[in-house]
Amino acid sequence: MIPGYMLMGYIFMFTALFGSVLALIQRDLMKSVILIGLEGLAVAFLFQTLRAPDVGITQAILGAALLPGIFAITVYKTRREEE
Amino acid sequence: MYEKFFEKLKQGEDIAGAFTADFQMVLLISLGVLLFFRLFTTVRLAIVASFIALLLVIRAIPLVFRVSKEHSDTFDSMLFYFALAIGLVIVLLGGI
Amino acid sequence: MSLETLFQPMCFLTAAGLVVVGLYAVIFMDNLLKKIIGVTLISDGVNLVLITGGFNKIVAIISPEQAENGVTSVIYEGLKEYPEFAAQAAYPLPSALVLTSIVISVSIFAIMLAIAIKLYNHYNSMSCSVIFKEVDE
Amino acid sequence: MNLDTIFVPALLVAFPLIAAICLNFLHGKDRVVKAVAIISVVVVLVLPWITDAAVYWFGGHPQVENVTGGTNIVLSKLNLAIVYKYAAIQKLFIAILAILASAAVLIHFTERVSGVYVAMIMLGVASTSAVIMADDIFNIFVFLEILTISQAALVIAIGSIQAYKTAIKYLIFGGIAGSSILLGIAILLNNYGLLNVSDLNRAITLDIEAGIPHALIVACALIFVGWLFESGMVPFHIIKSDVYSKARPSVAAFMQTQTKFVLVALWVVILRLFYGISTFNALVLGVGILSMVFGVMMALKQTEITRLLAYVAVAQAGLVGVGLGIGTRAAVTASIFHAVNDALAMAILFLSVSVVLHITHTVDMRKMGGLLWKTGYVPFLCLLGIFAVSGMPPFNTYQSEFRIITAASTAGYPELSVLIILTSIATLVALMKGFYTIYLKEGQDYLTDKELTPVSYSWGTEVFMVLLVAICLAIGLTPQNVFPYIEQFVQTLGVI
Repeated sequence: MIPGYMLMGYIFMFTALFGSVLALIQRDLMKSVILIGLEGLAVAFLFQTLRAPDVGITQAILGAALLPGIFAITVYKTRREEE
Repeated sequence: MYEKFFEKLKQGEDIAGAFTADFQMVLLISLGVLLFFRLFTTVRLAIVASFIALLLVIRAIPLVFRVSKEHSDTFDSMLFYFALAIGLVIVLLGGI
Repeated sequence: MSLETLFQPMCFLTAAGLVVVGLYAVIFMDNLLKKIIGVTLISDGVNLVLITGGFNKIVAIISPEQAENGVTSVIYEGLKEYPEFAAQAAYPLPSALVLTSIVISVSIFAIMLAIAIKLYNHYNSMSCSVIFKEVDE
Repeated sequence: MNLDTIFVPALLVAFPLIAAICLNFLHGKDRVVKAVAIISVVVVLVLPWITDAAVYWFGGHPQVENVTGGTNIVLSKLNLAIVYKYAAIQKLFIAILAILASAAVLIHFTERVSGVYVAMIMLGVASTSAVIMADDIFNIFVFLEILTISQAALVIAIGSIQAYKTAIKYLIFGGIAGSSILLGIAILLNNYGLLNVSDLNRAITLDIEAGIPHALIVACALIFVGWLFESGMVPFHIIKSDVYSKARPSVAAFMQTQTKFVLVALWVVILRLFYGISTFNALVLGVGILSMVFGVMMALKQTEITRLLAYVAVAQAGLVGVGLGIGTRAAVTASIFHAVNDALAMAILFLSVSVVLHITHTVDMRKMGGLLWKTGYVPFLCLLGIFAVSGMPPFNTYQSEFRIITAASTAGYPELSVLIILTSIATLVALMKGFYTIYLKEGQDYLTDKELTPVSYSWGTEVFMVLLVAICLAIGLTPQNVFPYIEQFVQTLGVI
């Protein structure tokens, strides 16, 4: 039987891919910010399943928390709807 | 050839260096063809090919303005050339 | 081809998918922020490639005498005492590299966003066709 | 505590980084910033001459003996940590880099000097010298990214909207090109498990005997595209010349030196890794020719003086690429020599334009003119600079271009020497056009409104221009004290 964490790995792979595609299709930029955060988180978990926990933590902090934060500030300062 | 440049001048283009640039473009194409064919095929074919290239280029002489239009600063033209560069490099190195 | 052995190729595929989506966003999306997201996706995908490369024992430094008798992948001599750990250990070098690479891509991303805000204040539009229109002002 | 434990090659990178960080923090207080800036510039100038040639292993453990005297040389010696090689040619590169960095900093010293501006120049010095010395591809990648950021920041320092547009384009391309280099490194790491260039060199030579694996070709293509971006070759020459023309001219002089040295340093790394691929040299040659010709062609058509110089700088980088592409030992030595000479010669022109910009506040050549008698020695030095760039005999570029042309014809490409000669002629035409519009044309509006006594511009520019002309002449008249070092360096490559 496949070990549990590898099964989770497959789920994170799909969330990462679909998250990024959905983020780019969105017209409302705030939604795409959240989806990018989700995608960063999925990649962070993927690193964890690939036996690189330290990188997973960094990616979680930077990719899932800091980047969406900065990005949200930018969207706040500019416009929400992408024309 | 002169009147082509003259009507370009009427359009207010700055053609001060255009003659040298054009001469350079002609030389690049003819010598490039010569070098390319000389390396990969017989020398005689190379000479014939370079003459044909020379004639073609002479007919479309004010090349510079077309080339400089290509060199516009817009983002998309740069990205297109970037994508072209990656493809060309992989193919030329024999990846495919 | 059980699911377990399929895990690493699938990771490579997702990384490739991320890079392709990122490249598509940079080249074809008109909104400047979408292009910046594209660059982030590309660097995420490349980091993923680096890490999945070190996942199982594909990468190993082969000492000369092992190379003679055709050894392709090897367990480190130092790990002989812990066979089950050695069997599962990932190659440590890529994870060290990805740490710096993530930090660098975040710093580039932050600068790009700052400039994007500045450009928006001047052009009050985020679309590249407006900002980079070939205009000789 | 004897000296050679302190002045170690790594200090050449560490000190500018520390200086950059301190200057960043001192941004507010001007007097302190000026003091720290002067100190750091002086130390950066002196450092290359103090540190003696050495191979520096980070973490101090030299090559690990995998097996003593093993017949199969596969990885018998293994560099565990990052290795910096600091030989005569690296000293030459970094010394010239330091001179131009000090020029970029000291010229605008009369007006208010912002800490961040000097910090970015120090960052540029640190990253370029790291790329020149490093023997570890990931270390090179990290410092290439830092180089991209510092150059973008130097473009932003101008503050105009055009500068922001160029900076964002440059950063986006830098991000993609950097990621493509990292992808190439990832593929190499997955296949060979090594990062050190000399180890990879040995590992790949063994691997190639059994035919070239596709992974190696894709890795070479990716790193090659990254190299194209860093050195401003064909598809990226537009963005690169845009960056030069939007930055301050004295900074642009510093940047074009960085690009040429990074071009040579990266080419050495790529050659040592991928010389096995048959069409590698032909590709470098093709890219060099295209960027040389397009560079000069666009230079001839420009109406802005800074853009004209930017395209000439890109064309000379293309000429260096052609020399490297030819691949014979003589051609490679000549092109590295030309990279050194041309960095110096182009700097003179950029500095002369910085004086013109200081007076006329406009870049457009149609609105300039009549500055011949108003700016002291600058026109004369600018004329010398033009002769230097296009390779007139007494100057150093003549020595190197002459050697490239002879190397091209002896290597069996006579067409190339014809093209190179025409390029240097076209460069002269373009620069003469620039010289005429700035100095010889009749006066413009800005002259009449304020009666220009010898215009007050920072005398620093003149000092540096005289210094650069003197160096150019010195190398030009006595090339034998620079050329043999380059020949030894090319021999040690052992790959050509």
